[in-house]
Amino acid sequence: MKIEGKKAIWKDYQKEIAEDKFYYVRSCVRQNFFPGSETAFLRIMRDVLKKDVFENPCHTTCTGIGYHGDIVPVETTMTVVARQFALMTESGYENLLPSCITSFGLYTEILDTWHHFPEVEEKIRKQLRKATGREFKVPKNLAHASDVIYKFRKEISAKAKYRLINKNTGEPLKVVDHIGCHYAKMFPSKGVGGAEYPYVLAGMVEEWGGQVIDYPERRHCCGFGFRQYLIQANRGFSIACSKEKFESMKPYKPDMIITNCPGCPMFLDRWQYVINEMEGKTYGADGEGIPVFTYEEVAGLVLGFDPWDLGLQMHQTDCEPLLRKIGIEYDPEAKYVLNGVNTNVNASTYLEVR
Amino acid sequence: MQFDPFVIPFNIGLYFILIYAVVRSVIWFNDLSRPDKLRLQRGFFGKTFGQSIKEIFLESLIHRKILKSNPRLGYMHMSLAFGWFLLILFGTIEADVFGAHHLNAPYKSIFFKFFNPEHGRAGFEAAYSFLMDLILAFILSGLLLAVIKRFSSKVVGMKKTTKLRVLDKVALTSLWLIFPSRLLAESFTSGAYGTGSFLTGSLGSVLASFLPAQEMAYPFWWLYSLSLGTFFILLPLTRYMHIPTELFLIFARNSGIKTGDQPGAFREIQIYSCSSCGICIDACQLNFSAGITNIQSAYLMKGIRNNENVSDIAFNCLMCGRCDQKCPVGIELTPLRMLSRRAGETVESEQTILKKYFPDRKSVLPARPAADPSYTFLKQYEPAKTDVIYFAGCMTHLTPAIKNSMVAILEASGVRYNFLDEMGGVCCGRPLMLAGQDREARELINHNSQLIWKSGAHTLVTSCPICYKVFKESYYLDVEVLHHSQFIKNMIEDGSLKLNFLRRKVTYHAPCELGRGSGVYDEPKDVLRYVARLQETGFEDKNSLCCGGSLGNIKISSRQKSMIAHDVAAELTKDNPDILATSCPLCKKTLAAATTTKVADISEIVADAIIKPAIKKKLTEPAGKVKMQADFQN
Amino acid sequence: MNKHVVVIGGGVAGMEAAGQLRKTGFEVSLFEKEEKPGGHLNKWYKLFPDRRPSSEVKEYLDNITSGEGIKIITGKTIEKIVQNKNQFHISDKEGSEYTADAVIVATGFDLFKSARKEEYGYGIYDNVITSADLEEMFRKGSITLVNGRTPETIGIVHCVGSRDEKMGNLYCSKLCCVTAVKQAIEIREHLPSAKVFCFYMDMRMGGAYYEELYREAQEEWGVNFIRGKVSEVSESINNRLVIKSEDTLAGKPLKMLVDMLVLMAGMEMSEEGLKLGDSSGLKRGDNRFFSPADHHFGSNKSNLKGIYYAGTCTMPMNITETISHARAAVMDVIEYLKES
Amino acid sequence: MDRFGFSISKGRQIDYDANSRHIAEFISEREPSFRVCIECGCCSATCTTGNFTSFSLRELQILMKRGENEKVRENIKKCMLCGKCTLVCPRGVNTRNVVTLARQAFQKFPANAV
Repeated sequence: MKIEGKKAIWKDYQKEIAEDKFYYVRSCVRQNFFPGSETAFLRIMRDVLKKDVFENPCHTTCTGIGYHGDIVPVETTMTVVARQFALMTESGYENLLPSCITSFGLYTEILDTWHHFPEVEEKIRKQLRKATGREFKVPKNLAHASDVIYKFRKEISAKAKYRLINKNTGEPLKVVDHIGCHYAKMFPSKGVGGAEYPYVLAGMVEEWGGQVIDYPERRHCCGFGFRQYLIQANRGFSIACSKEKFESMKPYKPDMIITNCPGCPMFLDRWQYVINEMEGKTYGADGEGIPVFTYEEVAGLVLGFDPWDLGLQMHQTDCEPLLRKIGIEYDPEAKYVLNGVNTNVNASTYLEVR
Repeated sequence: MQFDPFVIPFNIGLYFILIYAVVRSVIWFNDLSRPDKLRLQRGFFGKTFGQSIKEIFLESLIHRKILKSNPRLGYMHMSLAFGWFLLILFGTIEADVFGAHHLNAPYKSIFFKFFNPEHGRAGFEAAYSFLMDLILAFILSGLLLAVIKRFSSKVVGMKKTTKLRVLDKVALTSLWLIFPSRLLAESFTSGAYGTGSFLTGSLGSVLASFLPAQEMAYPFWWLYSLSLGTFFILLPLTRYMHIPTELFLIFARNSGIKTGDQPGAFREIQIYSCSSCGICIDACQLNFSAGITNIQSAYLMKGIRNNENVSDIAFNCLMCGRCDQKCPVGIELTPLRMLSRRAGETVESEQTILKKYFPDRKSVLPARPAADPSYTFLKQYEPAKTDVIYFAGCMTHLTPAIKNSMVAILEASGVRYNFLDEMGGVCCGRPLMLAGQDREARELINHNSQLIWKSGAHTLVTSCPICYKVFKESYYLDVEVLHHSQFIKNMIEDGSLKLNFLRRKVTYHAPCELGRGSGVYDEPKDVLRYVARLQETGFEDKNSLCCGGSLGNIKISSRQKSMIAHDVAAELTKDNPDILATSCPLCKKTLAAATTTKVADISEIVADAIIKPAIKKKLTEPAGKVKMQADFQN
Repeated sequence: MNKHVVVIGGGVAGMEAAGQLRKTGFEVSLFEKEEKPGGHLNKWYKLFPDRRPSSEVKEYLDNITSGEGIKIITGKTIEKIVQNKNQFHISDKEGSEYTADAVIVATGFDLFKSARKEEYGYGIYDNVITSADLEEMFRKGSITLVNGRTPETIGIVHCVGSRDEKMGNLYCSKLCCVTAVKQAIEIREHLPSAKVFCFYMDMRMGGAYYEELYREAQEEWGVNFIRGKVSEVSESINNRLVIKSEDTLAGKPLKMLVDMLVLMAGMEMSEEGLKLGDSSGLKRGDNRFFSPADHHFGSNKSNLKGIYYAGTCTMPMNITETISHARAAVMDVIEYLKES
Repeated sequence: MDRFGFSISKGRQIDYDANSRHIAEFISEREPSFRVCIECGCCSATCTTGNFTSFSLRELQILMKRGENEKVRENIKKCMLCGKCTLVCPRGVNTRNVVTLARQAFQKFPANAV
């Protein structure tokens, strides 16, 4: 592997990311999957980086799941998205910052469609006007939340309390970066580093002391795939995808996985447990699972946020061995304590993949 | 002098081979199926006995068939076989007449000169000696040819000669030594006693002039006896086993025993009857057109005798049957090859000496393992009731001209017919049989048979000789099976089909499966003579060639097939015919690719010759414009 | 005085044109951007379909272009042609000017830059090389991996940068298929135990004896052909290449490990040709090659009278076609100079 | 599995390195013309068996070459050996021998042997 070659490609795929004044739109599913992540993102942006991030409570789904699940027609989707743009315009913001990769991909796709087919945009404007009476301006800048963290990775690094380094050996942690399919596979030029060798997460990992590993099935989908997971009969395909990735990364003995998509951490995390139940297989070193994180969680960890504030207790694949590896101080007893009450009823026995 | 130790090797050999021949014959007889046993008994004690004796005399001794096809090779075989026979016959008479006793032990006549050295000085005795010398000279002349043949086969007019094994070489050497050592032994004895005729006497006196003849004679008598003994003892392990076996074969064949489709004693008898004369090699088109020189029937027979894995040899054959026609011993070579194909891959194994003398009869051809049915996907249906079924065959579907011609002929003949495989049918099963897969073939045969039964037809016409052969031989049908050439001939003869005479020169290529395979030679030629000028090619009937495209061979490459086809096409178009006619879709396709002369199936030529009934003109013919439109549509 | 013709580009087309022009008695100047003429021929080891050494063709071209009447000017990149009545003023990168009565443009082709097909990882994965790199190995006489070992399994990808809408090249480069087959055979000659797999979209064996070579590769050299373009390459933990393609004829996706992957880079309009054409007003087609005045009977004529094309600056061609095309250009020049 | 209502799907991907090509090698050694197939499909188009089933010699040949033998094992017996494919093959592949050898090979190497 020649790193110079990758660097040459990364140089070709740089995108413009706004500096400040972000209009943040949340993901539908992330708040259920890993509710700590978006909170952590806002905390980092507002408290650590001192950025203006605005949220509009009228924001709804972008219909991405319905659109990719072949349920919502494209014109409907465009009109819903046009309403999101209108909300941003009304709020006085121009830099759209979606939390969700699918939303990001969908916005990019719609903006590109309108760019090539202005008559479609006109039609959608008309429809939106008819339905809601709203007007909108197209965003001046569209960046995914991970793009912004990537942009400020050095600032985060400067304020970091921990680094992605094995405390005992001093070696950098081996990190698998997994990029959501809708991030750059549809529009490679809109992703940091392009589609083949994305740099958005790799850049963070490198900056924060870790070592990214490049394994054969790096490009493979996590298996969420909307129709694959949402229909129970298809779930075998979903889990097979994740398994393919785990089999491929296993020889590299990864310490952790970092992701930037709502679905990926969910499935890479939960399917490890299911595969273990079905086949008794684990993929981490020492027979443990490989902990899976969102980039916000990783950023929060290196900044020294409390793991339980980040919501790491919501992970099915146990994170605590990794926390110990990095040397993060945390209170194991406080894992399931919320407002002084232990909420852990009867779960932990099988929630860990060991 | 009544006895000398040197006769012991001869005696051992002689009695061994006699006992062995009896034992082996008994085994063979026992192994014959019950009907075959009865046949042989009837044949042996019945009126075919004389015929068998005649054939033994003509073929085993005189070698008439070889003489006919290759006089020099025939002379070689005749001199050795017939000469030796005469030597024994006249030797026995000599011992009986001139010896001390009548009815002597065999060695007395074989070594007569040793025991009666003074014999032959004058008169009748001298004349008899002259006769014996003449016979010996006759044999030695053949022997000389045989020795030369080993080193240069062209002398006896053969292109190829079979290769030998070690045991064959030892046996051959001992055979070669027999007559020269007799010559020398007799010559020395004659030299010492001043007897002997023009050969032994003259040679004897020359030798005696500078050698101690008395002392020299004895070792050569030993050599003579040893050669004979060795030859007799090794005989069952070598190709010379054909000498005694052929006698058995002639009786068995004349009794009506056939190879059949199961391995048995008759198969073994035939295999041991092959003398490796090599005539099949010369007849084989794979040899002279495609340069394949190691798969001919002589090699197959030898491979089986030596217990080798012969599957590659067995499958590399066009199954054209030319060698069957030429084999001087009359071995059913193609049916024997089919038996080897049915066996699939045989296992090569080392044999003990005992096994070599008495081969394991049961494990020679293991049955193919049983398997589930292969063609369960075939569904029966109800074909339309009809009088005549036309079954074009798979290959005919690749030569639509034949198919269309046959439809035209059937229409013109006015018979009620059903084109059974118009939309593509099930294979007849013959190709599977040719690949040794009879069980699978039977599935297809059953399927097709049911359809034919259900149609209620009384006649089945096919365009493909491959189909024709299997319909004839392996289907149990209550219908008359006709190749289309036969059908056309019938239709012409009963006046159903009216044909023009086409002024074309035509040569005819007889397809193997139809001609040699099924014996249909005349009908296609009769039909051709009816519509065109048929020229002879020099490769008529049994001597016809194979086009090279045969389904019988699954081993040769398309290049080799085309080499054969080009040679054949060149031979058959030598006299520049207008059309090279054949009566097989496969032959047509193969030959058409190998020549610029038009190649056509008989059906095509006949279809061209059909006299179309005059179209009655309608009185109210439409006006010109409408007519033009009609023409345009045509 | 003799008429003076300038030939731009000292590859096969340029050298052949120059040689033929000299024969007819013109003064010829041949400009070559590299230090020596020969173009791509210098980089190739053996030629398809008969695997004759490329040096033999080079030798022929050197012979016809040496001696009186031809001036070979190397190391000069011509940037602009300006017509002034019957005179052409030609200027190079450094600003030097030359004049001519007629011009033959033979700027040739560039090999497609394989790094642009990012998914193949050329320049990233150690043992992903191009057809040109492989020729270099043939010249050196050893096919080795970066770590010095000998490859056992070698994949060859056809159509890299050709027939590829994403790369902006809709055309077929025509020679890559036969080059792949030739190189597959040469690999097997060098490494008799190596296994070679060609991943193709279509086998376009249109030239004389190309199809025969393809058959030879299958029959005698046991080269495996898989119909399906490689879509993804990654490196395995032990430094082998994991390639993914669909075996479209088996109707299944296929994954395979190879030690080396050879990319059959296609042909593109040369960068120098692009610059020269745009600055001189020479028309180009959608495929970016020079667009001849007529595809059937004017394949050497440009849109400017007195400027003619020879060789692969108009479309992908093999050497035989290039030489014929160059000779035809000379015919056009003769006719033009006779008229003027 | 009941607990989840689904199981992990098996991939359709040909894992070339994991597959064994012993059947194809057996055929190729004995019938070299097996190698020159260009998958034109003439054999399948004219096939007598193909008229009744989805049997495709073209497909079976390539599956053997990739080591995907199980489908071939089930299907190769459906061939009637009629020889039309041999006649139409533009590359001169001796298809009848390919089928015969394949049947032989499948008999020789049972399903579980590698």
